[in-house]
Order: sequence, then structure tokens, then C-alpha cells
Amino acid sequence: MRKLSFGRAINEALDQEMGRDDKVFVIGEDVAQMGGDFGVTQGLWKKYGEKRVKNTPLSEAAILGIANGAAMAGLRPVAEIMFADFITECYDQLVNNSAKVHFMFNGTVTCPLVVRTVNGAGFHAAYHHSQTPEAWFLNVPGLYMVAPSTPYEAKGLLIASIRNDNPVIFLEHKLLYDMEGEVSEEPYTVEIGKAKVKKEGKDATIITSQRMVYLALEVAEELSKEGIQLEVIDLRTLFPFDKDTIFDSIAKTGRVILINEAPKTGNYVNEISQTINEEMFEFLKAPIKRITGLDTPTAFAPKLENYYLPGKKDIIEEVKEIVEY
Amino acid sequence: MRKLSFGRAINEALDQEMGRDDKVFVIGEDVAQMGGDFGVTQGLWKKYGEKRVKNTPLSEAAILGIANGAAMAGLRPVAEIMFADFITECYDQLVNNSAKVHFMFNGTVTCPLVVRTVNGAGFHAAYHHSQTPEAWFLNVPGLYMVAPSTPYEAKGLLIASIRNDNPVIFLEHKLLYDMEGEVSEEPYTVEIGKAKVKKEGKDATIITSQRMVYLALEVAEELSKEGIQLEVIDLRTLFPFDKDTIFDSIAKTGRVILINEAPKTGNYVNEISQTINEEMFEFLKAPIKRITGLDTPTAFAPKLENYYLPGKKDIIEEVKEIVEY
Amino acid sequence: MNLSKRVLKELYYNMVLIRDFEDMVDKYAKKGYIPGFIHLSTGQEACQAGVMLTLKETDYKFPDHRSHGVCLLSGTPKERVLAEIFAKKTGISGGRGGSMHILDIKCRNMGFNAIQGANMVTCLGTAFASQYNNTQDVTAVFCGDGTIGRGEVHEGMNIAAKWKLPIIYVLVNNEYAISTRVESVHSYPKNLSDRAWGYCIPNEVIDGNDVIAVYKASAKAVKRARDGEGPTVLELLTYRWQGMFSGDPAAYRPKDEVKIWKEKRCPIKRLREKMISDKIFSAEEVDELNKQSLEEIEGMLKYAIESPEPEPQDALKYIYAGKEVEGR
Amino acid sequence: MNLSKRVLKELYYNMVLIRDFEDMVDKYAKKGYIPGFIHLSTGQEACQAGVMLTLKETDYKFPDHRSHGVCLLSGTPKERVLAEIFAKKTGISGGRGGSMHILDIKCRNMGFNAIQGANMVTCLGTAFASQYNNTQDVTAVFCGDGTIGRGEVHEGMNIAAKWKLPIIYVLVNNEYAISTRVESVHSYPKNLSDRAWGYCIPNEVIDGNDVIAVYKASAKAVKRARDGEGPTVLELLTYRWQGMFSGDPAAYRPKDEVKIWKEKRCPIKRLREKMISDKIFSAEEVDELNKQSLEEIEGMLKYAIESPEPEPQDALKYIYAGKEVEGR
Ligand SMILES: Cc1ncc(C[n+]2csc(CCOP(=O)(O)OP(=O)(O)O)c2C)c(N)n1
Ligand SMILES: Cc1ncc(C[n+]2csc(CCOP(=O)(O)OP(=O)(O)O)c2C)c(N)n1
Ligand SMILES: [Mg+2]
Ligand SMILES: [Mg+2]
Repeated sequence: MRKLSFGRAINEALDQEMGRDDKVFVIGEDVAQMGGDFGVTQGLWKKYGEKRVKNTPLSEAAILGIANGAAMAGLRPVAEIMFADFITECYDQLVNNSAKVHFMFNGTVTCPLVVRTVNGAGFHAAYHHSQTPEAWFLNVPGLYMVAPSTPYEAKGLLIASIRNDNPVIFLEHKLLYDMEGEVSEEPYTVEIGKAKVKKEGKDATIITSQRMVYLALEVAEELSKEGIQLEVIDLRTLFPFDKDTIFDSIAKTGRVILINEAPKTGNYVNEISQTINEEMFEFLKAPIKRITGLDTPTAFAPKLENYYLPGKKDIIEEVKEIVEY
Repeated sequence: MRKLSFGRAINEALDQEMGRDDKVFVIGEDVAQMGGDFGVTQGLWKKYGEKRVKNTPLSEAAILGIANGAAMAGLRPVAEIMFADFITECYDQLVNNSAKVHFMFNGTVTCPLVVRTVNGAGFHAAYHHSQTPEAWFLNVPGLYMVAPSTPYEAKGLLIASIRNDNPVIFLEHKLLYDMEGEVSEEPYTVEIGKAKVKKEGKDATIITSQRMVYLALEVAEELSKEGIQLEVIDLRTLFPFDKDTIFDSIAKTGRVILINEAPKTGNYVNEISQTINEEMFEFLKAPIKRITGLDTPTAFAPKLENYYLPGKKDIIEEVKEIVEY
Repeated sequence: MNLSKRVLKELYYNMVLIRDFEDMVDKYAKKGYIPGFIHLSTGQEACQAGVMLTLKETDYKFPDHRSHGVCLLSGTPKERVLAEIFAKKTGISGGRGGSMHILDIKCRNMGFNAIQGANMVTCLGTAFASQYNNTQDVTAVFCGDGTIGRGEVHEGMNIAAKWKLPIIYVLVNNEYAISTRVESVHSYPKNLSDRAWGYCIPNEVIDGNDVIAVYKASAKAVKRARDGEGPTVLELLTYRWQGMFSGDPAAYRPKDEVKIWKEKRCPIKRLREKMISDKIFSAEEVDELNKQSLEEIEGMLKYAIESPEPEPQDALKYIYAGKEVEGR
Repeated sequence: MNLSKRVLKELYYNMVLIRDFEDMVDKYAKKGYIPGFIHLSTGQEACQAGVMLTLKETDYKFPDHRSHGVCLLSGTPKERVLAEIFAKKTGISGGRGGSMHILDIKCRNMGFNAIQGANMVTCLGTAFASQYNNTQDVTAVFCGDGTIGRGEVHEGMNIAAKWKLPIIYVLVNNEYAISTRVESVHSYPKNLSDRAWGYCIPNEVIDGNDVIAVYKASAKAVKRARDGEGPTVLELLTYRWQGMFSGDPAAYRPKDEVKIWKEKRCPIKRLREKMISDKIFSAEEVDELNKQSLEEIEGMLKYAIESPEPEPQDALKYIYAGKEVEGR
């Protein structure tokens, strides 16, 4: 199959959806002529014109306001917030508007919008360009959240998100943009709400997403040489997440490690943990462990930033601890 | 001892701290002449004047901006955000500024501010006046979060918060304002980071906060008649929370119920659960259960709103389930 | 431009209906029929009646929190507006929203968002959709003087102007936010809406208690918007007779201020006197309209009172499109 | 007002220093010495040098992301500014912030908040503190034309004006946000800063490449603020010679546009020619200043290169006042 980068896969998804449905439009800062700060929307302005590829001023609240209003009026906006850290500036529109529209209108209106945004550390961009907002949005009924790790899934999940009638926060990890992978040319969807077992194993289950999937796979590879067989689950959709795949794995392994690069306290993965606790307690052979970023802002200097991020060593240690528990 | 309402206890804390330290000032919408939407700042404007009791326009981002800037410059702002639901409008200032100031300045500056805000359901005020923002702020290193349940603790914790050098989100439950309780006249502090066992018991531990403490106590009372002895812990400080008190209780009971009125998915209590899981797994005799609001916005009609909120019946059911587990 | 008898009659009737509605709501709130809190627009009827009569059902409306009248006049079954306020299952939003959240997509009442200022950017989206779909529908957004403090006002006006969006800003300046007078917390030249100049948006300052003036100015703004000439700000000078909410003693404002507005500047009395002195209507005809209004209110009230409350499980509906939520 | 020889010399030297600094940073970024991304202010030196010379060390400064010069001239040990950009332990922020986050409370450099617009409300707080403590310190906040889109600009200006806060808004209008030209996304009368009128804030539009004009206008605004007369907006018309960040090809703008600014409107060349033709300095004296600057840069560079990197555990420091954070 043809290979594409993660960024180009997203671009292709946007292009194909805009081609398919003229209610789909793209909006954000510098998304038009320039094609976005990370180049993801390149070519769309030329092909679909000013009307459907809208540059805005630095006005994040307005970007989401327009998306919400337009979605209520029947369009299907795909809004870009340049860095996930800036989503704080349109937090109100997402929490109090997008998430609640369907409820407010008593089911007579939906809010089919996608907010694409760029998250993650490792870019040496310091604490205002490195965050991951998952947990900020998890206690807000009404929102979907998607976070792919491969170009194939990025394309399929974005198409599914655009076609979904719920507001979807679509996270793109900045360090994955250049990663290459096989991507079908024709439009296709990857089902929202389905995780994927990226490696099978019987000794413990690692549940993670985005860039951390690769770290988990590396560790799994390494530990398999020592006879420890890890199962690695890529969540892909953070909400609604895939209980079945998770539970099936735990029924088999009885041991769980959750990895996520946001800070530890209040981390997104706590929800996965508590759900497992509630419904799979009798299968647990060891405490559910989480390996996360530190409880600090993400510092600039690479030495500091690397220390912030979960590393192989941290994972290996925890795996050994629970496997021997 | 003299009795005061929860609202008056907070008022007294503000008054006494303003009297003690002329760096303390109060800012927010309608906090001056009117004394705040819930009357909590009444009398302060008259006593301390225009300079130290500042009315603002409807500008939540600016309220927090002023608080942040003033705190960096050495003052001690106490900002009021009228309803916690509106904190979404100054979310950026809290997440990307208050929380990070100490880090940004490499320890040479602190950000000693308090954001008082009003949370909680049960007031029939619908989905934009009923939310509880705990989980929105938990994955943000740098912030403290306090949530008292009695007038005595409200006064002592607010004084402690004002004197604390970290930015503190101080949650006041709107249905507790009129509750009366004994409050010492002289200024005093209740230590931040300390929970309180509000009822001792040996069969299971309920961990909760704010209004839900009373629901838990009612249930505990009721179940004690059936011979089930519940321990009820009032967290009082949501971050940093009191591991010692929690762990001591669990070492004794081995069973945990977490109650919180925000929606279930991504709820604040997941952090408590995961921490227990990590550090007290071997003591657990049953799954940790959470009883929360539903995964819906808070609806207006009392019938709907009551259904949204955790009720006695829900708690009793879960308690029985885990006690018999 | 002289208004037709039909238009005058509608303006008058609609104002009276809003007045009667608010009085009734106030009374039933105090009697304990209405949960939560209620913002009444008594005294501001001309703003709502005047603007609404210039809009079509396909135009988007964003009422603010003090806009029962906008909701009543938007085309929704009126009794279902009241049922919503009464927290009934038959309420237009199923009793989920109440007084602050009355929405009806059928007549494009997009509802009030109780986060003040939020609608000032959401309204861009519906206006953009009209432009995108090349319809002539306009978007009217109501906003108080206090709400002008919020950042969205700026983000919104800048983009509305730049994109020439078909928006009518109805800035209802009733002199107060909650307790703060407009000039005590805002810095502006002569009129609050003069700031529109900074975005190249025309603004007009109008006596908001003169329904004819409001109607004419709004009709002009609507025409501009429909013709693709972009947004207009209408600043309507008015006053709320009640406090911030039903039951607010409003100790923050002088008693005679209220008195003057009630006695000398009542928008309804004013139109009534004009219609009679201009000999367009007889006093009896006008009285008849007042009577009709009360009858209409009676009907709504009966409906609201007799309607059933929602079932608890209704709370679980319509959280997600195509996904259920767990109940208890 | 004629500027003294000392002032002219400082203005010139400071501009040259900023230019040399940015050129060096650009070079070392491209060589791989500097992690992350870097926004250069080459071409905009007059804005920073002109304003900074009118401020005292006790005045609060809020640089924006394109403000290495503001940080250099604020009183911080300059080599520690560079060390910060180089991600070194000796950096003024310990290597935690880098190019976008250079802060130093000692000289009241309050740092850039990389959330554009946020500083437009934070600056109210320091200005308020000065007013509260009855000091005469002013607050200068730098902000680009693009950033004017954000809601905080509005919330901030309204309150600054109403409270007569001692703020100087330095609106650096370099015609572009990232790829968007100022007039393509903003709607405003003649000048972007004309909107200040809507808040009763005086604004002045100045050739931002004429350092003398900038200096004079800034001195006047600072005086107004110190005298308790409130905020001023200075709109400085300028241009960034580089792209958005070091390495940005800036394909979104015409080549000759850049050429004209570089060749015809260089703020340094302009002052140099004036100083020589006015016979205040000889060409040799000026050349000597240029030489000095390069030497100063050499010193900073040596310091930054030779400084150690931070220890991983340094990341754990100063998250909370009085509370430790767990490491690995
Ligand atoms: C973001 C936000 N801040 C504060 C409030 C609380 N609040 C509701 S209405 C109001 C005053 C609004 O004043 P104005 O816009 O003049 O409308 P009026 O009540 O006078 O009709 C305030 C402060 C809110 N709902 N949302
Ligand atoms: C809230 C927010 N939105 C977007 C960005 C991304 N961003 C950084 S600088 C910039 C352009 C700023 O333009 P301007 O204010 O004119 O400053 P200039 O770069 O021209 O100096 C953008 C869009 C950001 N950092 N913060
Ligand atoms: Mg008002
Ligand atoms: Mg610019």
C-alpha cells in the first residue's frame, strides 16, 4: 500500500470529506493560503476556495463560536486550534456550548463539529506549547475525544469524526506528524469507540494512546526477550473508550499498566482505571499502575523535558513489579 | 460557641484577613456595594473602601488577569467568580498562568491568590449555573483546591487559603450558604491538605466533600441501625488531598465508596481511587465504588435534577454490595 | 415611514403580552410554581417587540437571559414557552432549561446561553451559515450593557465586520448589569455602542422605550444585513422595572429612578397614548387588545399548570447523538 | 525636544545590540544549538530600544514572543538571557522557559506568556498593584497586530481606561500575524489602534522604525501614566525581516516587500545616517559602537555555550510554594 505521513493522511481525510460533503468547511488561524502552522491543511484553500477554508484572526473563542453556530445551523465545521494549550481560550465554548447543544435543544439539534488540535511534549516548546488536554474535557458529558497513533488510523478516524454527529476533539500529537505509514487512497472510516490490540500478550496489559503506543511497543519487544509477554492496547478513541477490548484483555492478563504523557494527578487514565476497578475487580492480580508525565509544567530544556516524559525504564520497572506482584 | 451561617463565616474570614494584611483585596462582579450575588462580601466595601473591594465589569478573564498580575507584584487577591460554570471564561488564566507562575519565574515569584467560586447542583438553575469544576483543574500542576462543608471549616480554610502562597480554587457550594454552625470569633486556620473523619466506622469508608458529606452522614446513621458501621471522611482539601487519613481508614475498613456530585466519567474522585489502588491495593476487600452525578448536563426541572444527583438509595445499595462482596 | 395600522396593533399587542406574561411569571414565581430564578423584562417590552416584528421565522434569534418576550414572539407555541419556565415535560426544551434556556430550532430561536457573552461569538456561526448557504436569513443577537464587558464581544464584532456577516446586535442598555451602572464599569465615548466605530460597524442609539423607533431602526438594520452589507449595532436605551431577578430588592438603585421610568417612560403607555391621540385606534379598541392578551395568558397558564412534570429518566435523553447514557 | 548625545548613543547601541543578538541567535538556532523555535525581531529594533529607554527598572515589562530585545534591555544579566535561549541551567529562568519565556522579577520583566493575548489582562494586575501601593511605576505591555484579535485586549483596555491604570500598550504592528496580513483579518477604521478611542484611551500611530519618534512618544505616554492620567496606546508601524520563526520561509509574503523594508527602512541605518549627517557622531564613533556590540555578544555567547545544562531533577523545583513534587 502507498505510504503517507500522519500529517498528509489527515490532509487527505479533510480533502476527501470536503469533496464528498459541501457542508464540511475548515476554519482556524492560518489554515488557508499557508495551510496551517503544521502544514496539515495545505492545498485545501486552493481547491475549495475562500468560502470553505476560512482564516481567522487570533480569536479562539470566536473560532469555536463560529463552529458551534454553524454546526447548529447544519454545517459540519472542522476547526483547527493551533496548539492544544490554546484550547483554554475556547474552553467555555466547548464545555458550555458544544457539549450541551444536543441536550439544550432537547434532541432536535446536533453539534457535528471537529476540533483538530496539536498536543504533546517532546518538541522543546515549553509549557505553553506542550500540553495534552484530555483530562480537561473528560468530566464534560457531550464531547467525544479521539487520538490516533498511526497515519492509517488518523485518516480513518478523522473521516469518522467528521461524519459523527457529536462534537469531537481530535488530538494530533506533534511528534507524530512526520511518521509514515500505509494509508489506503479511497476514503474509509475507522470506527469511533474501538480500541486496537497492537500486540498480543498474556502477562500484562498496557493501555495507552498516541506517541506512547510506540514506547509501549518498544518495551513489549524488549521484555519479550525476557519472557514477559505484554499486550498493548491503543485506545484510539479516548471517549467513548472501548470497554470490551480492555476487559477482554484483562480477563486474560489480570494486570494493567496505563501510560499517558500528561501529568499524573488527575490524569485521563484514572477513568480507565476506575472503570476496570468497578467492573473487573475480581480479575485483578495486581494494582493497576499508571505511568505518566510528572506533576509539573513541561519545561523547555531537553534534559528537563525528557525527565518529565515517561521513559522505557519507568515502564519496565512497573511491569516487573506487577508481574511479580 | 456562637453560630454563623456558612456565608457569614466566609465573610468573617475575608473581613479578618483584610484587617490583618493590607495586601489582601477582593475583586469580582458586584462584590462592592452589593456584596456579591450571594451576599458573601457584604460590608467589606463600606469598611475597606473602593481601593480594596473592586467591582469589575463582566470580564472573567480580566478578573483573573488582575489577580495574577497583582499576585506576582506582591498583593494577595481574593477573586470571586460568581458561578463556577463561568470559570471556563478564565480557564486560560488559571491553567496557563496562575498554576505556572512559580515555575515560570524559577521559584523567585509566587502567585498567592484565591479564587472563590460557587458550585453545585440542587438550585434548579440548569446546566450553566450548577456545575462543579473539580476535575477540570486536577490535571493542572500548580493549583490548590479547597472545598469546605461546614461554616467552621469554611472560615478556617479560607483564612489558610489566603495565607497560602499557592493559587487556591476555593469552592463554595451554593446549597450550603445558609447552613448554620459554630464558628470561633477570633481568626484561625484549618490546615490545608488535611481531611477529617466526620464519623468513625469499621465496615467501609466513604470519602466525599461539600454537600455530599451530609448525605453520607445520613446514610451512615441509617445503616448503623442495620449494624453497618461506615466511616465518613470529608476531604475538605481536594488538592493536595490527605493520603494519610484516607489510608488509615482503608487499612481498617478495606472498602471504599467515593461520592461526588459532578458527572461520573472523568470525575475528580478517580484520582483518589487510583491513588488507593496504587498504594493500598493489598488492603482492598472489594472494588472501590464511586457514586456520582450522571453523565449528563444538570437539567432544570427538579425531577430531572434530583435524578441527576446521587441519592441515599444509590449509596445504600453500593454500600451493601461492597460490604457483602 | 408611517407604520400601518396592522403593524402598530401588533407592536402594541406584543408589548402588552410581554408585560402581562412577565407580571404573571413574577406572580407565579413568588407563589412557588417556578423553580430557580427568573429575569424579568418588564419595562423593556419595546426592545423585544420592536425588533422581533422585523424578523422572519427563518432568521436566527439569540435571546439573552432577559428575553422571555423574544421567545414568545419567535413563533414557538407560546404555552410551551411558559411550560418550560414551569419546568414541565411539555416545555419547549422538555423542562431541561427553564427560563434561561428556551430554545426552538423550528423558529430558529437558538436560545440563551447563560454564560454571558458566549452568544456574541456563537451568533457568528449561524450568520456564517446563512452566508455560506446563500440564504438571506439574518441573525439577531440580544445582549445587555453589562455583557459588553466580555472578550467575546470584541472577537465577535471584529469578525462579523470583516466577513460582512448578516448580524443585528441588539444592545439592550438598561443602565445596569446586576448592581453596577453601565458607566461605573465601562469606559466609552458618549454611548457604549460607539465602540462599534472601531470595527467599522454602524451603530444607532435609540430610545428603547419608543417601540416605533426601535421597529424602524431594526427594519433598517435587517435590510442592510439581508442586502449583504454586514452587521449593525442598535443600542436601545431602556430600563428594567424589576430587580436583577424576580424577588431582587435592587437596593443598589435609587427609588425615584425607578419611579420616573415607570411613570414617565412606560413604552406601552406611550404607544397607547400615541395611537389614541393620532386617532388610529379608539380607547376601546386598545382596551380590547389588553383584554385579549390577558386571555391568551390565561390559556398559557392553564396549559403550563396542567402539564405533567418530566420523568426522571428524561434526563438521560439526547446527551450524545446515537449513544445512550447510563441512568440509576 | 532634542535628544541628548547620551540618549542617541544608547538608542543606537541598543538597536545594534538587538540586531546582532538576533543574527547570532538565528545562526546558532540553525547550527542546532537552540532547541524549540525562535521568534526574531530583526527589523523591529527601534520599537524595543525606543520604548525600553523610557522605562525604569522598577517599571513592569510584559514582552511578547518577539521581544528578545526587551529582555536584553530590561536590566537582566544579558548573558543569562542568552543562556535561557540555549536551554542552560544558568538561564534566567533556569532553562525552563527558553526564548518565549524569559522572566526576571528583579528588573520586573514579567515575561511573555505564550498564550497570545493573556498578558493583555495580566498587565492590569501589575498596574493595579502600582496604583494600590501608590508607587509611580508603570506597566509596559508589548503586543503584536495579530494578537489584537483576542478578547483579552477588549476586557483589558476597558478596565485599564476605567481605572486609569498606568499602562503603555506597545502595539507592534508589523503587518502580519503568522501568514495573515493585518487588514485581511481585522476590521478597523484607519489604524488598528484607532479602536482605543472606543475606550477613551489616546492612541498615537508612529513610524516604528524611527527610534527617535518611538522614544519621544513613549516618554510622553510614560509620563502620562506616571502622572496618573491612565493608559496610552502606541501603535508602532514596523516589519519583521525574518519569517514568523527562525527558518520560516515566509512564502506568504511578496519578496519585494521584504526588500523595501530591508533596504529603505532599516531603523539602524536610518539613525546612523542621521547621527552622522547631524554631526553628532563621527562615522568612526559609530563604527566603534558596532564593534562594542559584537564584543558584548561574543561574551554572552561564550557564557551560554560554556554553561551547563540543567539537571533532570531541576524540573521538580518550584511547582508549588512549600510542597514537593514526586520525581522518577
Ligand atoms: C460569563 C458570565 N458572567 C457573569 C454572569 C452572571 N450574570 C448574569 S446576568 C449578569 C448581568 C448582565 O447584565 P446585562 O448584560 O446588562 O443584562 P441585564 O441583566 O441588565 O438585562 C451577570 C453578571 C453570567 N451569567 N455569565
Ligand atoms: C492564544 C494563541 N493563539 C495562537 C497562538 C499562535 N501564535 C503565536 S504568535 C502568532 C502570531 C502573532 O502575531 P502578532 O501578534 O502580530 O505578532 P508577531 O508574530 O507579528 O510579532 C500566533 C498565531 C498563540 N501563541 N496563542
Ligand atoms: Mg443591563
Ligand atoms: Mg504581527
